[in-house]
Amino acid sequence: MGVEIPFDVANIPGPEVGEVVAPEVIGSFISSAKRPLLVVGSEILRDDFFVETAMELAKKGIPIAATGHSLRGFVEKGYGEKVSYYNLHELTNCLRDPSWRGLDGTGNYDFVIFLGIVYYYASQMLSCLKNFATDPLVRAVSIDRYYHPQARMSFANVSARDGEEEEYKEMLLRLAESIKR
Amino acid sequence: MGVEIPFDVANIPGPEVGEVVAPEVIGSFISSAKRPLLVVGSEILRDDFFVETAMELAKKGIPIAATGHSLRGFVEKGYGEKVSYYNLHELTNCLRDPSWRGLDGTGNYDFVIFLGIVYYYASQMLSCLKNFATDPLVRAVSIDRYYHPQARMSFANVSARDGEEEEYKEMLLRLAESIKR
Amino acid sequence: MEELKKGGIFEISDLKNVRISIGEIVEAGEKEGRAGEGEGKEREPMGPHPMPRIATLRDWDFKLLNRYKPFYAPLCDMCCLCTYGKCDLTGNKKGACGIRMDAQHGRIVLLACLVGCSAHCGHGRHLLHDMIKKFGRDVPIDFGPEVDIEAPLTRLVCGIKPRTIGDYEKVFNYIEEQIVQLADALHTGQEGSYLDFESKALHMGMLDSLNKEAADIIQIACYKMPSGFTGVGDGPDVPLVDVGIGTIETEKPVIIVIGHNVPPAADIGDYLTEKGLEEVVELGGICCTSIDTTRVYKKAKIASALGRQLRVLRAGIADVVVVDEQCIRADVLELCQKTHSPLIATNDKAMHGLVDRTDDDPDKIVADLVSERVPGVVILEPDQVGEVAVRTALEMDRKRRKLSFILTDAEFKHWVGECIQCGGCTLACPNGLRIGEANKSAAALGDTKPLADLFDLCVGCGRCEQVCKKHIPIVDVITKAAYPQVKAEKGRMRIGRGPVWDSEIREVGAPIVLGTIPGIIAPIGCGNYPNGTKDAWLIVKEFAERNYIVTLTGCMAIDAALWKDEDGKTLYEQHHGGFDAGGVLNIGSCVSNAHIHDAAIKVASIFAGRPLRGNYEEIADYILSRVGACGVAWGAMSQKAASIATGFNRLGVPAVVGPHGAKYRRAFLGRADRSEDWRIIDATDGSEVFVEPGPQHLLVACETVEEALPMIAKLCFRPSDTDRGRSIKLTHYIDLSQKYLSAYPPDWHLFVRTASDLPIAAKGELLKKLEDEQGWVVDWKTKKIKEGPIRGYNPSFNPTNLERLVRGRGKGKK
Amino acid sequence: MEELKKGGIFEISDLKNVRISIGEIVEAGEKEGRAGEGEGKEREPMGPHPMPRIATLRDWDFKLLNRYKPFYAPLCDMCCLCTYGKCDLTGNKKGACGIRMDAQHGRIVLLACLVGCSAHCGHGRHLLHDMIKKFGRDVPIDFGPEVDIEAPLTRLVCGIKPRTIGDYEKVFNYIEEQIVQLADALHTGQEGSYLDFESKALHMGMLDSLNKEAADIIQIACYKMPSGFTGVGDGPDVPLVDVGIGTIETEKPVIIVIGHNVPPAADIGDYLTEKGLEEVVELGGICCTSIDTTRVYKKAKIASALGRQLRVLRAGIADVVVVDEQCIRADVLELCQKTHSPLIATNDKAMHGLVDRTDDDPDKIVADLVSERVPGVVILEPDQVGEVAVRTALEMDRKRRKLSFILTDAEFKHWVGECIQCGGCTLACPNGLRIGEANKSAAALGDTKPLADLFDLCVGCGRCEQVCKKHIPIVDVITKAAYPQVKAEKGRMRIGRGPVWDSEIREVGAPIVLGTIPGIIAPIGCGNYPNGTKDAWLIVKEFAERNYIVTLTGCMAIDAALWKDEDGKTLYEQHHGGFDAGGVLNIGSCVSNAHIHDAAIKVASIFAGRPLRGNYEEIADYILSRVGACGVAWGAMSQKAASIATGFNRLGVPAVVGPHGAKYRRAFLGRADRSEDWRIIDATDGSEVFVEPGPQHLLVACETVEEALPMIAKLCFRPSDTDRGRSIKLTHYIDLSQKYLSAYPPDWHLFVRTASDLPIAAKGELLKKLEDEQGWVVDWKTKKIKEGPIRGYNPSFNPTNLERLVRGRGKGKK
Repeated sequence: MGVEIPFDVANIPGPEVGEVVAPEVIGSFISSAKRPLLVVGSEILRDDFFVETAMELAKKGIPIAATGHSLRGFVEKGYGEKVSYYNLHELTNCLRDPSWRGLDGTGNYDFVIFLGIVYYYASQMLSCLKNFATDPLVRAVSIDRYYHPQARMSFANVSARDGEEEEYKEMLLRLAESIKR
Repeated sequence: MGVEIPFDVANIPGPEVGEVVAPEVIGSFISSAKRPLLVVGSEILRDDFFVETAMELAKKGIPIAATGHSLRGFVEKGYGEKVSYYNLHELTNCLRDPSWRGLDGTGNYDFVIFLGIVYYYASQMLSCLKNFATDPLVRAVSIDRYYHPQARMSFANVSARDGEEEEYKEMLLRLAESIKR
Repeated sequence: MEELKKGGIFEISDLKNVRISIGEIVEAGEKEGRAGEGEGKEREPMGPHPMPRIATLRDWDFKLLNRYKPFYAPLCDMCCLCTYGKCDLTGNKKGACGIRMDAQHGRIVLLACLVGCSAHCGHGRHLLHDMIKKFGRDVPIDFGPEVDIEAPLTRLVCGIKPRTIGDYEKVFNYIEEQIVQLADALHTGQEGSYLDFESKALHMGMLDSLNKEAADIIQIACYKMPSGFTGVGDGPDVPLVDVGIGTIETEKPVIIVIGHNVPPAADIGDYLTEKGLEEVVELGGICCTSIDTTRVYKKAKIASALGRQLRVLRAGIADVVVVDEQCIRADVLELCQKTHSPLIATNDKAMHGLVDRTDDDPDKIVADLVSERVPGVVILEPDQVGEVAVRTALEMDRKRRKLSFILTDAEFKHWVGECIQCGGCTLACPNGLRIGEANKSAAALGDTKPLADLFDLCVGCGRCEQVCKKHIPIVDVITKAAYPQVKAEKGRMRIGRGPVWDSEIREVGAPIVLGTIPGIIAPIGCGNYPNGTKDAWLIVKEFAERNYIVTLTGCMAIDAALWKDEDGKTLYEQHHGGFDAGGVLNIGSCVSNAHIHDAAIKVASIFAGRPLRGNYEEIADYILSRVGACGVAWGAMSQKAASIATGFNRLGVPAVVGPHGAKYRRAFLGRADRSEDWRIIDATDGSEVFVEPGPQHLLVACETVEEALPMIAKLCFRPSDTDRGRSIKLTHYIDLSQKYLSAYPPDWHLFVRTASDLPIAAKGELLKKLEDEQGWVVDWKTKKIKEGPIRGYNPSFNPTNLERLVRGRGKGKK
Repeated sequence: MEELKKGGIFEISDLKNVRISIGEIVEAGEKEGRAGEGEGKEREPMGPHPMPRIATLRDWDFKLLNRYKPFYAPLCDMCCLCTYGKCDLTGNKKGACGIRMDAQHGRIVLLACLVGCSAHCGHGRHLLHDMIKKFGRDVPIDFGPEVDIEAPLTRLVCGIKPRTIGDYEKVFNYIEEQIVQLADALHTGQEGSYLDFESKALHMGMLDSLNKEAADIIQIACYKMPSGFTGVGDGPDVPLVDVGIGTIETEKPVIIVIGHNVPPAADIGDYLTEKGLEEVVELGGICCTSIDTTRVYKKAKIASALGRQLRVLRAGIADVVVVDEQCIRADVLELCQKTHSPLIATNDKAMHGLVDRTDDDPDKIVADLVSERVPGVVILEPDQVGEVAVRTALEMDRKRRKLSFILTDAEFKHWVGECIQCGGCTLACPNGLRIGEANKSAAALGDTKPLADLFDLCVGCGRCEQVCKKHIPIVDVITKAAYPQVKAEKGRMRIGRGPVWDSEIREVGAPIVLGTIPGIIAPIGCGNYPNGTKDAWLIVKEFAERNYIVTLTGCMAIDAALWKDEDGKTLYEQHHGGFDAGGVLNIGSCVSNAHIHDAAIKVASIFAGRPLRGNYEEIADYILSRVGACGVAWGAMSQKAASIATGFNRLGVPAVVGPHGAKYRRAFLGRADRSEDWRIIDATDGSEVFVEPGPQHLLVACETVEEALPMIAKLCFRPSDTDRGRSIKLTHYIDLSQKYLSAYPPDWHLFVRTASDLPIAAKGELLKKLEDEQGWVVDWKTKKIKEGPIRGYNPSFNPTNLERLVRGRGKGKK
């Protein structure tokens, strides 16, 4: 069990809850992942920084699936061609299927990073992956400013404190920096 | 949230789960409690030590409610007159009622200690107290060899390891020692 | 005996010492439909599946489930349904009974649908009892010249043409039996396969659609609600009504009715009319009871949808609150007590521990309520409610006139100052609203706008207050900050029109099936919107302006009425109310949304001439392949919404839900990348055809309204679209995607079969894209596509999923 | 018309062009009971509450709920029933809909009862359809000379005397309608009061009792199961049957039937009989279907109760497995595939994703099963099951003969050696069994006894295997260690006798009400025993030996039959089977336990002459105050157990459950220390009397069987006990307490009204204790109590909780 309160306080799924980890831990997992995937949601649109961070990660070779209407942010930055729009439900449904061919037609992913998705929707999709994407294992983690018990690993809540946004942005920068690919 | 696995692994009640504490912590709470009560169950009968420990606590002024068929253990030690038989359901039902007059007719309790009760039955009664005995607050804790998330405070699981019984007995001794009343 | 042979009415109830053995009791409604016994041209022979049982339509379900495979997202990893448990099923482990996570989730979905379906059935049956008691069994079901097929679902599922409301007794007998059979399957140790649980959920959904039709037909028939009569005020021309908290004239005595079952509210209306008090007493409502009240009492108003119930009650505007059943705040009694609003509970499903005073002397009841000796009473006889409610309201109004429950400025200041920004409210809020920040603005800067802005984002649940360490009445604080806008909340909507007219179907059947009316969009159901009620308005607006037909019911119909354009007009005022391109129809309350099913069914029946009676499978197959309809339950919250969506799905109608909808745990998602899932039969010759993914999903959640808009458009594609229809649908799909996602949809090419499917205005550009991005081969001279599409366009394509419908194959085969 | 006036049978179904308006259809069963229309002495006028609806008996419920206040122990602190949630209700907080933890738990209890009640209703209705199809509507309900009151609950609740099975259609119509009304109340936004949820749960429980009676009566009538005929083999003298895994002759082809609905198994029995294969093929069963199979087919055996289902399947003894509905392992298909046992699913509630082959050619089905082209099939027509099952078993037996599924010695050694004592299995085990330690003994010391000892403690759920990191087949390991004892598990039980005879009631009515037969103990229901099945045996033994009447049904009836005394005799062999002091009765399957209600009702009706028809409240009041009956559901596990217990409770019968029962979340506990709760009326003069707490609880859990035994005895006290009866009850209460708790019960004095209430043998000692410990005043000369008791003993005390029953007050008043 984790030691953090879920961002949605009643979001206690059961015995297995995600670990709260430092950005660098996720960074090192991404570094060693065979096929990582970054899934972004509409909340990234609240600040250019998040779109840019996602682009930063993409430059390290992590493909981006843009869910919700997040695509708009990338298009505005002239990066629309490099990301793929997916509905999150559709995408998660594909991720749980080992035979899915992925965004590039070469196969499914082993490490999935959620960023900027409405909390409870993200939580449900993380739950699906935790419970059903186990053979082979798809590790799904959250790098949002929320604690996500349904993720394998998650940042702690940084949303309820003063100066949250700055702190959170710094965490994302640390994450990006720690990825060696 | 706690950091220990419930003894019954799926026994995850929700956002509020009991803290895992050292025996001395519970000891100090008992020491400062206005009206503590020790509730023992049938599992104490598996070793004289537990009956004796309960008697030890009783001598420090903590009344004993003997549930299940635990009374038998006290009777065998000639201590039957000093403890009160109660069915655990009945007792918990009384404990949640602020107007209950207690074993001695002088009132309800503020700190209730569970020992030697079948895990899941104890857990349910702890849940009742956690959820409904809140005004005034009745703190219910477990000093069993199980982690009880439904308790306010609980020992960790000591049951699954080698030498468990000895370790557990030592914890009870430390508890008894730490009580100053 | 002679007399008998001649026919006529023959009363035998007086005879004694006679035993008549009746081989079978043949009632009027049933007899005429018996195969081969047709009495006229409109009599249909019975179809293959009248009153289907659990296994009857399982083959159809499995077809749907094979293409739209259930997708599960557990909200809880444990099962706690028996005392073997709790069991940890994380990672699809088995529990003590042997069930795995996937089947357990099928079971939970069935449970949700059970509760939802039972709510409508319980309501409908209850209504039927009350109406038979009041009006007799023989109230005719006659909806006027415009509605010949009065009960499409009843005919389709049961094979019955109901003549009078009494005929619905056997319909409810059938539904109740089936519900219990399905509930049985929830017991520990039944199904082990999620597919069978889902087939049962689909069966439950179908029963629910039937429930709703039954309930609405009964109330339309008895209360003469709008239907198919061509006078003014019916059908497309139903009158407008006031909507919004601001429309309630609080200086008058105010009665607020809440729930779904209209007879008590109708009795209040009758009493007011009878006593000439229509201008004296204000009758407003919340949720579906309010919509239905406007269908029976002209002066009724709609205070709000579900999402504002807590705030309406807290505001204390009600001098009396009357609740019936469903969607009532569970703490309604506590809330009413705080504002000295007596509560009258009128339904045995929600009695709130109050004393049953049915048949008691109204004088005594009123006296007890007005003196507040009791906080409320139960009155289970609807016709006893009106007098008590009105008289109590009149007296309470005098007592309560000096009371105010809106925070004073000083109180407001105090409370916002108390906030320590601990964030507890945010963690408790279903939408994670940053209340603390807003409090801070108000307290530190005197800027109340952030708080006021929360008013519409808030879904009105009150969980924030449960955790506030400072006991701040957060809901009241927000209401206070937003009070000017709350008072100004004055919308307009059409009253529920009920059935779509057969004549309308005759007009639009072809354009719908051909695709030239690009779709029927049905925003329905609850109101826990992810981003405020304005989303509801936007959805309606986008599609109505694009000449889709927009049919609303329930809370979403109410919420969409709150918003206005620059000219101060609501969508109901801007758009016509006919079932035709660009129409914005309030069909009615939740139970009325059966008429949306009915419209789709009538397209198959009236336009395409498919037989109706006991022929669910064929009609559903028709709708799935040809009727571009899409439900939208943007705030879907309750168990009813789960069963409603599932009922639409079995009939072949997809639905889009908001992000909270992911918490229903199950979606039905198609996979565009698996061509094998999109094999369909051409009934013309029995050949197999691989088609484009239309509709791609049966149930899918979108994160934001911006994402939902193109998704809804996408789910209107059907294999049967003509090229002209397809080009229109494609136009809107691409346009909505560009407008809200700033890009072409990645899959638009999947829906292109031929160059003439392309929107004419952009044909060249699109052909170029197909060539460049998809590698299709284009003959630029003829502007034709030579290679690329999944299939070519075949105007005579006759799509079906049912082998037996191939021409020349046995119709009788299962 | 002349003909009609003369009476007689008159067939009108052939007439055409005739419309007969029938004022009301009066069926045979209904007519004779109409008030004032009695045709003979046995015809009762209709009571006040025929076919009660939700609110009808609410006053009675509130009386019970006021004394036995609902006690809630949440198993989960959250609500996840709608997508507003999850909501955290910890500490009785309110959720988004306004519901608090207590009401939410009332709701969860109602949900459990709904599922349980629906299981029985779904089963009963299904059975009725099949029986009408096979035998027609007119199968008479005639249970012979010993059972005149054939359907006490049907008469009591519905006011109907059923003449034929067809009469049950209207009973199920009633039940189904009510179930759906109650399910409606589960929807978000209905009740806010836990009391109203509990009243609804009690209503559900009552409906469930009626369901069970209906189902058992239908099957008794159709299959001519034992009832009230006085030939050999009926009633008290029903034959004995083999019980236990060890009794199945595995060298023969073996068919194992599992579930609750007997027609498919009956058809197998018929087929075996018809083909003369009774000695060739072994027909064994698990759970209630097995009990009911022994009631229709003499050679059937009972392999096990629910708790051993996984182990029987794993052992692979079945050449064919036939499942119907309820309490089937959800993974039955997976288990069957592993042991190459074809599966035949015979019920639409549990089809396990298999293809429906109903009406298909048996040759083809058998061929597909035997070749294992399909792992199983669905056959929904019971009369098509026998042939397929038997022929498949015969063929599979040949194929499977060389297979064994018990671990070899080497495998066993390997697996116990794999164990790393991580303790994961213990944390996963519902009973926390120390499996690792036992493995260690086997691996390190070669001592397999600790593992073998786990066999009976294990409830057979298999959760341990789901978490074992070493993938040890723990269930198989334990079975292997215990194999000698498993093979030796050969018990005997009486086949289900069905109804208690009216003649028996006439004999024991007085002693039961007077208390001289100290009680009726009813061990019923599921088998997840906290400490092994031997507890079931001990409970029966203690009470049978003390001359209580012990009536068993379901799994507990089976498990109690596994154990023997030193002479090798089971309790069924040691004790007579009559409903009289010291009897040990197997009443039958779960649905048969309605006959235990019926026995209590018949005491009120036959012995006390209380009217039955539509008179539930009065009869329940009678039973609560006078009939010392107590249910025991020691292993209670399922939703059915929840509704069964709740049904007993509404009728005034308390129940004791094992410690797992605390996970049902709700208990009904009385408070002996609150004298105000024990106010009762003396119907003789209307005076109020404060009485001793009898029965003290309606639903309570005990931690151990040692605690349960005196508790059960205590719950047999009734205010109406005579002094002689009370002294007998007190004797056993004190004795059981001394035997198992080593002490006097702390509250025994509460039950003493007068010196003659005291057990004669210990009278002096007890008087002394009353004087010393309780401060009572004793007149030692007369050996009388002068001061102390709650009340004195009044032989003419006529206890009731119903004001209207006071002599001279209006009977008609509600």
